This record gives sequence, C-alpha cells and structure tokens, in this order.
Amino acid sequence: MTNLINRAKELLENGTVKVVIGYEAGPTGLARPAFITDPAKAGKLIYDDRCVQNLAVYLTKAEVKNLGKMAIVSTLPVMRSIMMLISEHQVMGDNIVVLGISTEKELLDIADIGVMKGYIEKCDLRNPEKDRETLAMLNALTPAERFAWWQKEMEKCIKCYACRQACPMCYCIRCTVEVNQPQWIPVQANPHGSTEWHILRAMHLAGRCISCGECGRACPVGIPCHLLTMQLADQVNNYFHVHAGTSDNMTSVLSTYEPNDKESFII
Amino acid sequence: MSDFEPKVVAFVCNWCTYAGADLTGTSRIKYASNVKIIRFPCTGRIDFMLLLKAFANGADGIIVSGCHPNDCHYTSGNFHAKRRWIMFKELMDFMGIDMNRITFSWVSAAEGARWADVVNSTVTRIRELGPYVSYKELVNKSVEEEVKND
Amino acid sequence: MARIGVFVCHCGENISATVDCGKVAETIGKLKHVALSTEYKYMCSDPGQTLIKEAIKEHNLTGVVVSACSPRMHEPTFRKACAEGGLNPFLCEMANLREHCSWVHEKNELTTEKAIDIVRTQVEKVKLNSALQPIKVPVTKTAMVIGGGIAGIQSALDIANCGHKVIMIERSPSIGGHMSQLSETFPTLDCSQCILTPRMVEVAQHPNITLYTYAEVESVEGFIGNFKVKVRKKAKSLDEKACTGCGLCTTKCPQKKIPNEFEQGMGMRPAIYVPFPQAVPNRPVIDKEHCTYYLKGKCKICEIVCPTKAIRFDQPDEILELEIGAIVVATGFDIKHADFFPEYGYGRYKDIIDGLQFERLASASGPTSGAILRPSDGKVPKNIVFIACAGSRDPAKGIAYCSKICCMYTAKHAMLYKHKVHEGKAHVFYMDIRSGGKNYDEFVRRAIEEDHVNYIRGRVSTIFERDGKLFVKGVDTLLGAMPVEIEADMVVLATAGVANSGAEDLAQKLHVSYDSHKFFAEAHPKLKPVETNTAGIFLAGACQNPKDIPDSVSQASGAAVKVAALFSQSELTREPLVAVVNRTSPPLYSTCVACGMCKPVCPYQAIELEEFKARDGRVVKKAARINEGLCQGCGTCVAVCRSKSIDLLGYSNNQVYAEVVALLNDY
Amino acid sequence: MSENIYKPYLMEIVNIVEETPDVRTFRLKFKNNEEAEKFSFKAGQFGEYSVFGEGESTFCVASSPTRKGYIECTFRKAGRVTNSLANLEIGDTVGFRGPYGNTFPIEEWEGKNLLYIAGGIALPPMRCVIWNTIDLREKYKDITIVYGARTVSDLVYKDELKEWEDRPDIKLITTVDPGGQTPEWRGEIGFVPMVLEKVAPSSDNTVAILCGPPVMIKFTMPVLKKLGFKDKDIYTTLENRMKCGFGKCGRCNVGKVFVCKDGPVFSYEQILELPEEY
Amino acid sequence: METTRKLIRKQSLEKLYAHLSGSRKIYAPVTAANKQVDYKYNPPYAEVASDHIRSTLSVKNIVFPKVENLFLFTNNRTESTITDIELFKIPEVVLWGAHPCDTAAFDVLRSIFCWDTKDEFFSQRVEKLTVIGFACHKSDDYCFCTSTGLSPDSSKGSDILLSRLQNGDYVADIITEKGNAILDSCPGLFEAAPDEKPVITEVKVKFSHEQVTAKLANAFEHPFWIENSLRCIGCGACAYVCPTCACFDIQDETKGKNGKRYRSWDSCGFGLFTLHTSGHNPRQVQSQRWRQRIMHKFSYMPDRNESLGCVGCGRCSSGCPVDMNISEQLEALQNI
Repeated sequence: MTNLINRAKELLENGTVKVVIGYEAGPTGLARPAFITDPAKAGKLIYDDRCVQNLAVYLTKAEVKNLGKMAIVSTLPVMRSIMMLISEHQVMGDNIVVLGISTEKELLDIADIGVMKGYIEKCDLRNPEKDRETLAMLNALTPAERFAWWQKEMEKCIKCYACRQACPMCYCIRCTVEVNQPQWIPVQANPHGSTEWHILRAMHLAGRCISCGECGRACPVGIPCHLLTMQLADQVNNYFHVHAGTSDNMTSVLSTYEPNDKESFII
Repeated sequence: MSDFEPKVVAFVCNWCTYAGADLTGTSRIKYASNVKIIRFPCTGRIDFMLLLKAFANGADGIIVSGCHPNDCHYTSGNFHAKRRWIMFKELMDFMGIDMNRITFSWVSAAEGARWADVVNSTVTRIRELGPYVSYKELVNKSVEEEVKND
Repeated sequence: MARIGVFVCHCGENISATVDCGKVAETIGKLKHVALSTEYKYMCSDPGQTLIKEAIKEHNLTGVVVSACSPRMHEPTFRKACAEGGLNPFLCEMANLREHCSWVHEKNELTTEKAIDIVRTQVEKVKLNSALQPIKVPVTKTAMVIGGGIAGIQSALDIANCGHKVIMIERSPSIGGHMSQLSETFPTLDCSQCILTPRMVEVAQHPNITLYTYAEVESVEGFIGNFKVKVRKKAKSLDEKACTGCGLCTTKCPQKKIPNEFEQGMGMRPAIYVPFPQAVPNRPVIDKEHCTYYLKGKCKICEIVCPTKAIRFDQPDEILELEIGAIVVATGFDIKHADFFPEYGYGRYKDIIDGLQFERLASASGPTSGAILRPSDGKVPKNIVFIACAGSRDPAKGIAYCSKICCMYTAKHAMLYKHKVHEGKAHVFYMDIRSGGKNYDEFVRRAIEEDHVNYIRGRVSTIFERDGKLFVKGVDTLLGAMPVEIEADMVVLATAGVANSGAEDLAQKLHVSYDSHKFFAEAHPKLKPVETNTAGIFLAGACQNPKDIPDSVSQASGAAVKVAALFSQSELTREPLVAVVNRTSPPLYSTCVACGMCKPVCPYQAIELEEFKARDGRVVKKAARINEGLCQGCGTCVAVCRSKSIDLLGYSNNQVYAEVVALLNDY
Repeated sequence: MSENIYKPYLMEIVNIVEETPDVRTFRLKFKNNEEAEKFSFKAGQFGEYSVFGEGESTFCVASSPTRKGYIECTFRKAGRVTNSLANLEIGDTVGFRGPYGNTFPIEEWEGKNLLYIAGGIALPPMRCVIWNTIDLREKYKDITIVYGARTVSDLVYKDELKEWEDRPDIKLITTVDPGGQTPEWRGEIGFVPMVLEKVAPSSDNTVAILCGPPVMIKFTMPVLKKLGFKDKDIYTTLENRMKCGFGKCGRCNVGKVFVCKDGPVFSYEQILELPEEY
Repeated sequence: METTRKLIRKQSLEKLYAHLSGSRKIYAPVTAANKQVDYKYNPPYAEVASDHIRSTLSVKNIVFPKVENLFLFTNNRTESTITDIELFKIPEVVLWGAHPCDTAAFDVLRSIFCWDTKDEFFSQRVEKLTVIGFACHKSDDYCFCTSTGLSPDSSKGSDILLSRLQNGDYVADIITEKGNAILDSCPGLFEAAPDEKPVITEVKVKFSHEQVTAKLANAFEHPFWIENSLRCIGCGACAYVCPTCACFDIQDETKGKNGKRYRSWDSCGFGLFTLHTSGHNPRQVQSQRWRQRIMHKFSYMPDRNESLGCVGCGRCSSGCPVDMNISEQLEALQNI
C-alpha cells in the first residue's frame, strides 16, 4: 500500500498524470472508487480485500476523462478490461498509467502495455472459482430446470441497468435497449423484457467479457447475471481458444472466423 | 395436438437458400405450408435478436439457413453467422431456452429437394414438441399485467 | 403518408390453382394504408405492368407490392415498371406466392392463409422502404497493372488497346517475367522469347502505357474508380533519357562475379547490368548491393566510360503519387527452391537443379547457349532424372495443391533433353500425369512414345551419392511398389509453384485477401475468378495460383475486360442497397462509438473509422464510416453492431423487424 | 369511473399538408362531438400527440384558438412517433391529449407592436399566437414577422407566408441562409440575426416573440438588446423532453420550473432566472 | 382520528395475519435464500420476515407498479379504439410489515402524483391499500429517517403501527379508520395495551434537511456535484430501490392490432432520460443528473410539492454499486 501511495504521489507530483483512479475507504467502511488529483491526498488510497470494483469502467466516463491523463489501480480484471478498451479504440494505451496490483496485493511494475500483456499471460484467466462452481451446478441441471432457475431470477429484474453501467465493456453511448426504431427489447421490466435484455447483454459481451463479475455484483436485486457472460466466456475459450483481454489488439470472436470453426448443430 | 399447426419462420439468405427454395417451387416439390420465409441478403445479416422476436411474436419454430461454408456470395457472411449461432446456442442452452425449436442449416441454390426436407423435418419436429408454451407464457405473463398489483 | 398498392398475380393458373387470389387481394385490401389491392392474370405482361403504372398515378401510391413469383425472377421487371410509373423503384417489393407457396403446397385454406401472410409481410415492409437513388462513383480511367510478366503484359495491352491509360509497375529492371526465362513452351515447343519479346516491345512503345520498371507499390488508398497509389521508383542510378543502352558500362564494370538472377544463379553478371539481352527497357541499372562505388566509395568506372554521361550515383528513390481507377494484380509466382528438399540433396550435390535452371540450360541464350551440360563439370549428362511433384501435393510439406504446370514442363524438359542428347536416357518420376488442356496429353504421349522418356509412377525417397555418381531411389508403384534405383548424372526437380515473394505484403497494401499459401484470393471461386473481394482490383495470372501461359493470358484478358467495362462509363452506378452508419449533428455526430467490431467483418474493406475534429483540430469523436463505393450490401456489419448504429438500406432493422412481426400477427 | 388523465382524445386527420419533405401539418378533428365542444385552449399551449402502438410526442398546437372546430399540429420526422405520424393518411386516427402548459399573454400585449422572430421548424409553435393576434388584428399595432430557414424548401407554411406577405397590415420578412436560395427567391439571404439587425424594428412599445434553434437564439438576443428590447418584453417557448404533461414524470424540469406546467412560454426575464438546464 | 393503543400478543399476530389474508391479498416481506428480503403476495406466515432492517426494493410498487397499463387499444384500418383499465378491479391489499420510512413514502408519492392533477391509478391503489406498519427495532448506518423529519416509530402512512415489546408481543397503534375497521373485525385479537415502552432502535440525526434545502437553493453551480459524482456510473439502481422516486416513462407496445400504453419506472440518472430527439441533452453529464436527483428531492419538491422527497430509508446508498452514500453527501451539503 505504501508503494502504491508513493507511486501515485510521484505520478501526480511530476505531472505524469492528472488523476489517479484507485480505491479509498468510505465512511461505512466499504471501499469505493477514488479520484485523486492532489498528490497530498494520495494517502487516502487503499488496496485490500474490500477493493473489488472494476475501476476500468471510469476510463470511458466523460467527466473522468476531462480530468486529464489517468493512472489507474489495476487488478487483473482491470488490466484485461484495459486491453479490451484499447483493442476497441476506447482508450489509448499510452494515455494511461497502469498501477498493477498482483494477486498478492503487491504493486507491480507495469511499464507499458507490453509488460502488462506479459503479466496477464501468466495469470489464471478462468472464471473465479466460486462462479465456476455455480456454473457447473447450473450446467448439470436439465434445460427445463435451468429455464425455471433463470426465470426466477429474471422476475426480480427492475431494468435499472446497473449491470450495464458497471461493466467496463458496456461503453456504448446508445445501448440497443435505448433504440426504439425498432423497439428491440421491451421497455418493461417484466419477465419477457428482462429475459431478452439479459440475452442481449450476454451476447454483446460474448468474447468481450473479462470475467470480473462486476455486473452481478452491481445488481441491486441480486441477479447473478455475471454467470451468463461468464458461461459465454468459457464457451468462447472452448470453441475459439481465446481469453478476452489478453492483448491490446484483440479482434472480437464474433467479428472474425475460422473456416473450420467446429459446430455440431447446423445441418 | 393433431390440429396444432405450428408457426415456423425461416430466415434465409437471398443467394443460396432463398434460391434453393425457389428451386423447390420450380421442381414442384411439396412441403408443409407452416413455414414462411423472410429474405435476407446474407446469413451474416441475421441479427440474433430477430430469432427472439419471432418467438415473442408467436413462432413455434425457426429455420435459419444460408449458403454452405465457402459458398457465401459475400465470401464470409455465413462463417460469421456460424460463430454467432454457436454463441447464441450456448447462451440459449444455458438459459434453458429450447434450441430444438431452431433448425440451423445450409441449403444451396441447387438443393431444392433438400429445402423441402429441412422444412418438413422441422415442421414434424415442432409438431411433436407442440406449441412453444414456455416462451408464449413468458410474453403473456408480461402482457396481462393490467390491474394486478405486482 | 403511406398508400400501398398490392397486385396479386394469378400467373395464369400457376398461383391461382392453389391460392385463392381473390381472397388474398380482398383480405390485404382491408389492411391499414393499403390504397388498392387487386388481382390480375399475368402481372408481368404488358397490360399487367400498365395496371401498376396507372395505379401509381391514380392512387398516388407510395409503395407497391407485386404478389407473384420469386423476386429473383421478376423484381427488376416490376421495379422498372414502377420507375416508369413515376415511383422510385426501391419502393416496390415482391411477395413470392409462386415458388414459395402455390407451387409447393396443396390447394387448401392453409395455403391461401400463408399467401396472405406473405403478402402482408411485404406490405408492412414496403411501408418502411425509402426511395433510394443509385450510387454514382466517379471513375478515373487509368488502370494500374502490377507485374510485367506475360499476364501483366497481356492485360496492359488489352486495356491500352481499348483506349485507356495504363500504368505498369514492375519491380525488376525489366518486364518479361518468368516467361522470358523459358526456353521453349509446351505443347508447341516454340521459342518463348520469340513469342514474348514482340509483346514486351509493344508495351514499351504503346502510347497508352506508361512503364515503370524497378518500381514497387508503396501504398494504396481509396476505392474502386478512385485509388490513390503511391509507387516507389527505385533509383536505377541512371538518367534513363540520356542513356542510349549502348552497354559499354556493363562491359567495363569491374564487378563481374555476381550470380545472375535471370540465369537462376547459373551465370554471372556485373554490378551495372541489363538483366538479359532482350530486356525492356533495355537500360542498365546499378545493383547498389554489389557496386564497388556504393560499397567502398570509389570506382565510378561506368560514369567515366559512359559516352552520354547518364550515370547518376546520387539519384534518390522517387515516390510517384498516382490516381488510378482500377488495378490488375499480375505479380506472378515463384518456385519453391530446391533447398526445401534436404532429402534430395540439393545444394550438396551440384547436379541437382530445379526446373527453371533447366530452362536456362536449355535456352539458346542461356549460360550454356542451349547445351545441356551439368553444373558440376560441364559434361553432358547421360542419364537424367526428372522428379515431378517436388513439393506439390505433399501436405506433409505444407503444399497440398497441385502446381498444375509441372507435369507439362517436365514432359517438355525430357523432350528437350532427348532432342539435344539423343543417346541420353531420361527418366521421370511422377505421381499422376495431369495433362488436361488442348493438345497437352498428346504432348506427354509424344514424350513417352516418340522420345522414349521413361515414366516411372512413384515417389522418390532419397538421392544419394556413391562413387561420385548420383543415385535416385524410389518406388515404382505400377510394379507393386517395387524399389527402383536409378543412376543419374543430373536430377531436375519440378518444384512446387508458390506465391511470389512479397505477395502477402502487397495483398495487405491492396486490402485484398489471400489464401493460406499467400496466393491472392478471387472474389468467388467459380463466378468471380478474376475479381477480388475489393471492388476495382482484379487478378491475372499465377499470383492467384500456379497457371500455365495460356491460362494466364486468358485470365489477363478477362481482367482487362473487367477494367474496360468499368472504364466504359465516367461514373460507376451501383445498387444503393448498402450499409450506412448513422450521422447526427454535433456533439453526438453518430451513435457509433468506433469499437471497430464491424471493420474486420467486412469482406470488402469498406469500413473505416472516421475522425471528427473540433475547431481547434482536436479529435472529438470517432465513428465508423462505410464507403458506399465498396459496400456490397451483405449486412454482416449491421448484425454485429451492438449500438445498432449501422443499418442496411433495403433490409433495414426496422424493415426486417416489421417483417417478423407482420408474418406472425394478424392485423 | 374516474378520469384517466393519460387517456387521449381520439382525433381524425382531416387534412395533411406536406410543408417540406420532412415536415407535415395535420388538421385534426375530434371524433367525439361532446369532447370537441368542451375543448378549448390558448395560444402557446401544447399537447401530446400519439400514434397508437408507437407512443406519444410533444408539440405545440399550431392553429389559432380563434379557429374553432379543429386543431393543427406541425411536426418534423425525427423519431419513432413522428416517423409513424408521417406515415398516416387522411381519415386515420391519432390520439391527442392536452392542452397543457401556459399561454402567451396576448391580453397584456394589446396596444403594442408585435415582432415575431422564428427560425426553421420553430415557426409552428409561434403560428398559433401569430394567427391569434392576426385574428384580433385591431387590438395590436404593427405586426412584423421575421422568418428564416436554411433553404427555401425548408420554409414551412408556404401558402400562409404568401398570405401574410400580401396583407398590408403585416410586415413579413423571410430569409434563407446563404446558399439556400433558389433562382426565383425574392426574400432576404442571410441568417436571421443579421437580417433582423438590418431590418432594425423599433423596440418602442414592442414585444418580441422569439423561437428557434439554440444557435439562432444565442445570436439573436444581442441584436434584440442592441435594438433596445427589455428582457421582460422578449418571449420564447422552451421545449424539453416530456412524457406526462402534468409535472409528474420528472423529465422536463429546468431547476424547479416544470416546462410542462410553468411553461412552455417564458419571458426572457424568466429565462435568465433559470439554471442552465434546457 | 385519535390514536388508540392496543396490545397484540405474538400468537395473535399470526392470527391477525391469517384473518387479514382470508379476505384480501396480503403483501409481506420474505427472506430469500441469499439473505435479501423481498416482498411477496400471500406468503405463509412462517416465512414472513420481521427482523430485517430493509427490504431490497421499497414497497412503492404496490401503488406505483414498475409496469402499469394506462389503457388498451385496438387499431383497425383507420379507426382506433381505447379500452380503459378497470381500476375498480384493483384488489384490496394489506401491506404487512413495512417500516415507517416506507409507509411515510406513500405521502411523498401522493405529493407527486396528486399535486396538481390527480393521478387516478395511484389514488385508486392507495385507496385499496391498508398498511400494517412495523416500527423499527433495528437499524444500521445507512438509516437516516430522523434526518428527514421521520422516526423509527413514525406512524405516518400506517393504518396500524405495530411496535415490538421486549417479550416479543406488540403494541398496536390504531391510526386510521382503516385501522379501526381491522380492529373492529377481529376485536378478540387485541387486548388493552400495557404501559410498557416498545423496543425502538435509535437512528442518529445526520443532517438538518431544512438546512440542506436552504443551501441547495444557491448550489446549482457548485463544484460539489462534479467532485462527488465522479464515481457514479449512471445506473438506475438508486431510483428503482427508492420508495419515493416516481419518475416514469410512457410507452406503447402492440401485438398485431392490439396494444397497450403503459408507464414504467424510469430514472433521472440515465443519460437518455432527458435527451431530445435532436441530440441535445439538457443534462448531458452524470454530475448534472446526480444534482437533479438531490435537488429534486431536497429542493424542488419541498418548494413545489410541499414535501421532502426522501424518507431516509438508506436503500439508495446500500444498493449503490459504487457506494454513493446519500446521507454522507447531504451532511456535506449542509455545510457547503
């Protein structure tokens, strides 16, 4: 933590960056995103188990970008998000300083995107373990059971779009649900509208989800919608042998193809 | 169940399957009239959301068909579509939405008879599966909110 | 305001026999905004079309649905009729009641109901159609031919003879390509130089052709009719205008031991050289890598001896910026070098050569003036073994394809050898003899029957040396895989034809796709073998796959016709059924966020990211833009666009959505 | 049964005028006579117009309350509702609820000169009050209308412009942006603020009613100030996104002011009080 | 009406629940497997939660459903016909177990839905609603009802307010006629109230809402908004869990010729909430939208609707994925 604070301070002091995006402790003891612009306030930065939010979502937020060049406290999911955002032309790699945090909570020396790539390659890129267990549980059910299981979740949805807003990859300025010519997704938060919304969201993240689980965590009514995108992340790797967010030059799996892509259902 | 006439929508590309279905006609091969075709320039154009919209509007089954791999009029549209369907199918399976109701096929412009087979086998299958109750319920549950308090 | 006219065709009885057309027309007539719904026996007939034209005027129709046969049959007919009736042709749709309904179903209520569904769907669609205008793209009537081999030469001459300007780019100092290296050509055995040289000269002298040799494509931008090509004209160290081509410099150059590329390394050349006597242009270039002056800073003998003072040591490379309307890629092929086959001992044994080297040995203008002499000691080989399929059709070597020309040239080589060394023995190891083509099989038969070439069906496993002699070891599969061992004075490998060096790089510059072997990819394997998937770029010759001369020439002429057709009008007219990325006023500019997902899916490289700048020059927004000159309207980009910022005219999201809804719901 | 405030009147389209390729004017008649008789509105008010199945869209009533028996609205094809409105035909049904909002204080203006300044598609919200005051012509002194559009074809109400032009008691100045003119164009060429400056109407005993795109307002205000207009004598209408029309749905407020209840008509004096949120 | 206090024993409470659910729908909180508490219709009494601090969602959907049809219509060739929603069919509902913040919110909602023009949909639902409130014996750091003029045992909005005694029995304050009617329908379940104080949690006062309102009057341009909303990601969670947020959207949906116009919850936090078709957006960035949310509740509503738009339930803060803590911000605002 001291290393992190010192590094943040140094970056702000020598003008390398204008803002450091990290975590601070809120009054209720929760960690929350912090935007440090004053080196004297770098001491507020923390990094511990409470710091779970994927901060990469702020890299595309207009008012944060307006602050100037950014440094960002980056765990693996953040780093993978950054890779995706660079690949998709949303941020410029040389415009951000990555304050990498290892799984042991140590400050990493991520000099550039190349180093970050090397680091990511060495990491376990699978879905988090507890999610793997839930996925396995669901995959063991019959389709009808899975339908019932998901419908119970969908009934809870209030279409607040916290799942979308919390996701670093959902940076579109106009989401499909906001298109009304035609009205692709029913506006209503009813079982139909909610089911189609979650299908849409998961499909749009196919090959792009970096398994941070932020969508599920953000859901105020507790829908584990991250399992949808994580299942697809698994399948993307299964079919196309790709993990999202492993390079700054990724082509989405749904934007490319191999003539011999395997499937067994097209007759 | 015997008087159940399934509604089946076919999403096909202009260059292969649509032309193949034309050939079925030219060859006067008969098939079930439950299937109605919507023409697209290419399977690559077919948005996965349209499949859901078909179910939401009451389709009991869907056929998606285009050019065989390597035969795409636009070289690669069907390959992109293939990947899209792989992901879509995995997601639908995971959500428990019945993929037996969708036939994905490649039917070329020369395969008039095959088109009839694809249609007939799909209609037979959907007939056995019966009306797509669970999706209709999903939609209806949402339609009939009216005065209920929840 | 929507006023739709619906015309239900009986098609004689083709439709009305199974579909109750009257009921269809009546039911559809009750739909919202259907101003007219009528039936007629033959809509495509003159009176039928007149019916439409008059109805358009009478009812002030804003859309027409002709419910008849397949749109693949009569869509152009009815769109034209609508246009003649004063309605934008793209406001006309067809409902396919014949091929997709009456012909495939029995006569019953369900069939008529289906017909109604089909028509209703098109009615709902056509309400959302918009009047579209054909896209006009201006065309610069100058073609560029890349590559000066026989394919490029043929294309250039054909285009030039159609009256269009052609710029030919050749990376070596002379045009002529591989054909100029050949001795004789199959199946006629006429001299290659004799038939090629006049064409080369014609290129040089043609008023419509500008030739740049020793030049390469640097970059290509733009699109069909409007390419901007940068060409690097490498410095020849020579004032070409001043030089008379006297050749004095080449004889005086002190560097003489440079392996001659034209002779496939079997002869030597100086540092200032003309690649071969018939070269076009017949002007020397200085090979900077070997020139004493460039290497050591002194010499300049050529400058001293040059009678016209044409040598320019300080000449820089020149970048030409050219405006081009169409491009023919004719960059040819190369052969796999024999060092690819360690088992055959190429390199270790001097007397193992490849096919092109044999061509030079057999050529009257070659290093041996046409005598077949083996490289090691200059003796006439008494026993010669030709190995066909050296590399080709060998998936283990990574080349699964047939190189197509080897069977024929191996037969030719064997014949040439027998004609020159009458007492010699020629053996050919082969897998299959592929001699499809006019007079080709006869040619091979002649080699076997008249020239007694010994054809052995089987593969060669190894070549080894024993007591200063080469032994070729293989099997004869026609004799039940019997091992064969043949003593050889010389071995000629018919190595596989492969993509030319730099093909991949060029393909990327041109945005043309290429296959896994780096051969350029045609737009359609059957119906568009000459086109690439980038509009306005065509293929000629062996850059697409190995080809013989007649095939290359035919394709080259084919490509020339494509170019001429393109140049036949000053504007290119294209169907406006293209994808568009939405644009709105600032500060939004577009709902597109430039994620770039659409870019790689486009088979035509029609999508680029456009930058929007504020007054101070800052980039404030990026969004995808689709070049309507390139887009072919497949719509794959539309389906992958997450923010639905792309739409396809004619198959818009609104339209296809309305179709789905209309097909499944009663109104 | 109690009243459903979201239930629109059913209206029949009795006339359609294609003002420009994108702009239509509908004349709407109540299907129910009772409703027609009970209905009244004043200049400046707006309503929610709907296509059943597509939704509602907000625009001003463009006809004058002095013309009884119908209302008119003018809209430009822009979104889902206006696009589907544009597809409708004479005889089709639309929904209308309203009138909502406040009105132009035309009684206060009696005895004064009126200067109407509009740009592009902003003439419709003003047409109502223009006709209203024209129909009560004797109550007002000079009436001057300055109307500009990007091009000649973007000018709406072409027939009425002609009528106004021909009337001796109205001074009409039309203008199009440079480059937007046709060979036959006999009006002014130039942007509205510049034309206004050139015309230089007197601010003495005059009320200015200004409506147009933000950029036009921005450049016209200084001209009006220069001509001596006081903030309280300049009126405009605001358009914010609305859904309900009753100050409930939460969209249209500018600070604590509901455009749907307290507006849409504001004097410039009031506008200056508002936070920058419109 | 004069408030009367009664005793209702633990066992009688269950009987009361059974009695009420016999005649009408009952809406009560239930603890789910993942520990969150959600309201359900007619749950068995055994499942009804009584120890929770706050349910995930507020109970506003009982009077302002997340989706509510406004009318149905049918489109024919040129005609359209409208079918009214039969509001008289709205069932009688008993809300059971709601805390004072949630019950007080009905008044706040009324101040929006009926401030100028009466919204019948809302009014009818309120009419059919009987509220059995439960005073809070537990609270947490997110609670700040006392800062909004309420208290953990406020009877505002309840027809009967139950407060727990040490031994698990309850005292019942009968607040309204509706409450009285219940009392009259099952007098045997109620006994005379003891003179014992119920267990009521203590909720610290964090700020003075009057002072906040006063400060906000001139705070529109304050840098506070940007500084304190940088981490806001613009989701609608706070508005959707809020018991008093009432912004809504009106949309149409059709199937064939039949369709409906409905309203559904909306949020001022969404970027497209105020977006004009032209692309112009009066509230273009998140800080402006955050400002609107606070201003609306603490400045505009007191001014225009004569009620504070907040009841201090703390859901928006506890449900916020990025820890936007509203009471913390209000505390800061009263001192700017």
